[in-house]
Amino acid sequence: MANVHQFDVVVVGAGGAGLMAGLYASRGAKTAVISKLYPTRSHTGAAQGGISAALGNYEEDKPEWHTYDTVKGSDYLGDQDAIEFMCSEAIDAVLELEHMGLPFDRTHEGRISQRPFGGHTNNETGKPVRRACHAADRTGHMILQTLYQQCLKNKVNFFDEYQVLDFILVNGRAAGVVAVELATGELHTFHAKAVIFATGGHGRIFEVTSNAYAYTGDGAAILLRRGIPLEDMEFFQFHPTGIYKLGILITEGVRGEGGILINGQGERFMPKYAPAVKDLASRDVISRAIYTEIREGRGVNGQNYVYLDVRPESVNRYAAMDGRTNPDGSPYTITGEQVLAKLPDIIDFCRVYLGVDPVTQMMPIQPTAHYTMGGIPTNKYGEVVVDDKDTIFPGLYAAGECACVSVHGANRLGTNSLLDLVVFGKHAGLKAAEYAKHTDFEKLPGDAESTARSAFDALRNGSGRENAFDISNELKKVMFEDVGIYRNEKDMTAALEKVRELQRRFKDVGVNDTGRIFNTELLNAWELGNMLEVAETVAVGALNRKESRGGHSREDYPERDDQNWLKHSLITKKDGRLEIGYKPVVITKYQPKARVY
Amino acid sequence: MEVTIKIFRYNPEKDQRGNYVTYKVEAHENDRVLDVLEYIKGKIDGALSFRRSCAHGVCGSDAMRINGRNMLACKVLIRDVGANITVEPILGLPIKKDLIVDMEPFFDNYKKVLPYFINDSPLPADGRERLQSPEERARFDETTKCILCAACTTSCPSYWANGEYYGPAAIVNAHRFIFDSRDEAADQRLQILAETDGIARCHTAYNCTEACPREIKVTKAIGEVKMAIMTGKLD
Amino acid sequence: MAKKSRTLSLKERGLTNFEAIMWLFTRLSALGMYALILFALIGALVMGARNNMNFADVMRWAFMPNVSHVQSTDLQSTDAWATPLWRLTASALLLLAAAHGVHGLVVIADDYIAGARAQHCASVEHCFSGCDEPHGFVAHLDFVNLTMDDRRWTMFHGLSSIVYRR
Amino acid sequence: MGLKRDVSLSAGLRYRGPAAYLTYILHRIGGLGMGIFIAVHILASFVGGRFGGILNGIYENWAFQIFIFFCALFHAINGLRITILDLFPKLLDYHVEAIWIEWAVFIPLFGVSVFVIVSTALGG
Ligand SMILES: Cc1cc2nc3c(=O)[nH]c(=O)nc-3n(C[C@H](O)[C@H](O)[C@H](O)COP(=O)(O)OP(=O)(O)OC[C@H]3O[C@@H](n4cnc5c(N)ncnc54)[C@H](O)[C@@H]3O)c2cc1C
Ligand code: HEM
Ligand code: SF4
Ligand code: F3S
Ligand code: FES
Repeated sequence: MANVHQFDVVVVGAGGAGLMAGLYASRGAKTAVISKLYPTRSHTGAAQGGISAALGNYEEDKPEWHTYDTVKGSDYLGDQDAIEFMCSEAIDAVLELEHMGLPFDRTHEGRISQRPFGGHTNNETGKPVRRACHAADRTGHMILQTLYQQCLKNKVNFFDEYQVLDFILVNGRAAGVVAVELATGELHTFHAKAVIFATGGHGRIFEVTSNAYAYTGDGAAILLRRGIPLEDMEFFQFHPTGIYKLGILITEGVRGEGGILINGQGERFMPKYAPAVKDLASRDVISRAIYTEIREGRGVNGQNYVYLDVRPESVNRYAAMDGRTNPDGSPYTITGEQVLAKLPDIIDFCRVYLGVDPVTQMMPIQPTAHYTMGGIPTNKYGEVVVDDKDTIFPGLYAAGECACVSVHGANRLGTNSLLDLVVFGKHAGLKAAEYAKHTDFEKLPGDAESTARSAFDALRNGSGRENAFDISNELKKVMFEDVGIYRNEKDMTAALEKVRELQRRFKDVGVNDTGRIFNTELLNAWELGNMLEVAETVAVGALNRKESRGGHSREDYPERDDQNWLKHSLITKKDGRLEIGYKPVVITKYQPKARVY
Repeated sequence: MEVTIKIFRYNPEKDQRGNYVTYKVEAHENDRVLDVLEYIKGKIDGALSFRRSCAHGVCGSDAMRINGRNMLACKVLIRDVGANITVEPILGLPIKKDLIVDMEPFFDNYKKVLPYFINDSPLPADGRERLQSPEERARFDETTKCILCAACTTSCPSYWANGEYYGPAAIVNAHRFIFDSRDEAADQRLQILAETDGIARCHTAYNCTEACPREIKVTKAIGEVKMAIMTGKLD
Repeated sequence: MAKKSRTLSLKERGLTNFEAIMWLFTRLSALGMYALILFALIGALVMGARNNMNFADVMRWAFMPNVSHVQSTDLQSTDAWATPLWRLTASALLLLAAAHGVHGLVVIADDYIAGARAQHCASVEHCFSGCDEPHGFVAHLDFVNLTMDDRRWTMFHGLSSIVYRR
Repeated sequence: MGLKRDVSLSAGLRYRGPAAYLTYILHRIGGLGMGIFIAVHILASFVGGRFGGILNGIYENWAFQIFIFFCALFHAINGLRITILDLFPKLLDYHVEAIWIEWAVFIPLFGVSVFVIVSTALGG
């Protein structure tokens, strides 16, 4: 064991959540941030639309409204204590980002500019409210850059391009992680008192996705193997507007700026599904609406897509019809230049990948797998909790998309994820540092690296009868088609069977590259193992939950069933089999009621 | 359509030097070059190594030389480059394996220009945001787009000649702070950039601007920094 | 949002660095040379060069308003060119061009020649000491600057030695 | 392990840069050409004698005159473009146009000069 490093706190992942945790942990403890990508390559950088906080820079807004919207958006599955906590911390969190230098767009008074986003409303009028603080359409990029810059300024220790393979636990407490250094292929053991997971989501298990190649669910899979449960894995968000076939995201900000959805017959169809907020309904509602249009034959040219229209003349026409106004009461209008200024990256994506200019043409879009609501169960301080009684696992923390606090419940509202990263990343960092201060290192087991090494050896020595690329594609296809936006017993049973078959076939995958240096083939194969593991939990969870709620819609159980299913599911792996348990939802102020937009 | 793609290969554990291997694959004209590389890696030679993550041009992982020019493999389609493609690693950084280069020298240069917000004055009394007008914000908008992909720096003849040159990416990131009305360390950054390995090494070759996948006017940003050093004016 | 219109002093903005100053000097000397060349060209034409010289010689005069250049053409008298005004113009142009050119060569040398490993070969003096007044003077000027900094000094040694790529 | 940072001149020259990259290369060649040859020329005049005569012979040669005139003219015109764009970075938005203008000025001027030099050489 040549490569052993000792840190009080080890953060796995350097996206928004990991950097925030690293920044705060390093103030109180010796901290390392380990990431399989250079920090600035993390997927937080892809986030476009904004980060929510009831700053009220344009119009009246309150954290309570934000809380209610989030609870409603979550289809009442979110834990209300955590949601309230997040929404009340939101204002300070966003201001703190500003103080760190984040270049938000500005109002004429010089304050942070805000835009409307799906599901965020003025609770009194029910009209959309401007709550999403934005930096053009690259808010996530600016958050990621700003946090990385602050980490450099504060001399946080980074281990870039180290991929974590295993979590070490001793006597039921965290003791560190094992990682492989990509550049040399060597294993390193990070001995730690506290470990924070912030590894992001697992959208790559679906065929059409807005997620990065790196989104393979490493953190969730590693902990699942180590006996930690995963919460609400059946809930996955499909974003309504991804670029047709490619899945690249077209931010909801487009609709925030007045864009509308048009079906193959040239009609605006959202008023049918959400009469009050129309194109700004919550994501699950719109994704289902689009799918319904397509299934009923109203896709464009009979294909699987509809149009998103942000051409100024359309925007202005429909804005006038809806009676939308500017804060000063004048009618809302937009020009081509304004579209360009507010959505430069979106325009660029459309031009590059579609050859379409959104200022003069409509964009072909289709729902795309977007966000992992479920994940590693934590409380509102980022501490991992392992059962229905919220028992804390000492020294283990999680934050960001890989965690399930749960503030997003069955469906996340746009802009709430970036907020989640910043708020819970910070608290996880603080808690971990505090914990480390009062704890001693557990003694490392002699064979800390053995599990990771044998996983690698198995892949290196696999028979090679199966090809990882094929398995991966088959997995993505079956997950997208049968465990996607609409789900039913029959298809999901078949899909689960397929996933398990792929897991068996995976045992015969062999890696050709025998080298150590940047053996990306080996690492990708290992990631595929994680995806298969995580996909199974998603399918099992979805098959088990016999109701429709938020992002989980079952054709055979189209109604929400609070009587039986107002509870979180917890999936645990025991002796290679998944077991399902449950945990109550925390309800404080808002009793569940029908969710209409 | 059939695409002929010639890729620079180098296996540090076997080869003394790099060589080129040609592959013929089926691809659609709307496929990204990255898709073709993924396909080759998946089906033909798993050892082919390159970096990638977001697959839509926002993470900066996959800058490489495609048909002799720096681009992001995920942001260029087959229809843009044609059916005969040459893919090589970016120039001017040590090559680790195939298309993977050592990014450390690049990030080291980036870190030299104090690429972080510095303002030690007290926060506004109400604890709210530091005010900034939309115009002041627009002043440095362009350079906030940088994703640190290194396409610019590794296209710069001055950087090829001399790795000590901080390079356009570092200057772009300095620009982002120098012209931010809220930042207070413009003078420190200008002093660093006025050093021997700073702006004086830029000879307006323009390769950087052409290479930037984020369409940042890199040369212009450098020009503005140069004039800030020459005149001392920060607007 | 009070607009802080700041102007930084030379030191605050780092314009004390040799390379940064020379960057500006290169541009300003370029403009200076343009002015002088234009002046010399007009002067030559006014003095009737059109009648006495061919096109190439006019150009040569414009770029190098140096009496010796007139001598080598078949003019009857070079007196008109030997006034203090033209001597001054010639010297100024030579001065600018030499400083500009020498610095330019140093920049190129710095790019393509590694200083530290260069052989100890013909030094600056060998290259320039044989020249007539202005040359020697300018070369010396730049030379003084060069010797101020170790790195540039060794670089200059490399200039006339083997080409070595870093 | 790994290949060293190694950018040979030829690898650099093969980079497919924009129009300004070509002018950058030519500007260097021009500056270098002038710098070296003017130095040698002066040296030759000073040394004099047979050796100097040979060197000066090269200078009088019309082909060489075309080369050195190319260096001087291109360097001067391109240098003016660089100077203007450098001192007014706002104009860098128009750098493509600037290069077109530059060639539009350079080509006729250089063409006429080459014609004059060649015809003088042939005639005289
Ligand atoms: C296209 C797109 C647009 C979005 N827009 C918005 C928006 O407008 N508003 C909003 O609120 N949310 C948005 N989201 C969601 C939000 O961006 C993400 O949920 C969030 O950025 C996740 O951050 P994170 O810190 O959890 O993970 P990431 O930023 O993805 O970071 C994960 C980190 O973990 C590391 N890692 C992973 N596995 C390992 C391993 N095995 N070993 C070591 N390191 C590892 C990675 O290297 C990376 O550094 C968007 C998401 C997408 C995809
Ligand atoms: C009107 C005349 C001239 C103009 C406008 C001019 C302009 C310039 C400019 C602007 C540069 C800077 C290039 C850069 O750093 O990007 C430069 C560089 C240079 N000049 Fe000149 N110059 C002129 C005459 C000369 C003369 C007479 C010589 C030779 C004695 C010369 C030699 C050089 C050299 C060697 C360089 C360095 C080239 C490089 O860095 O690429 N120049 N010139
Ligand atoms: S300036 Fe452009 S090319 Fe350079 S690193 Fe940034 S994004 Fe890449
Ligand atoms: S390519 Fe290099 S020389 Fe300057 S304009 Fe760009 S940094
Ligand atoms: S993969 Fe992210 S920029 Fe290409």
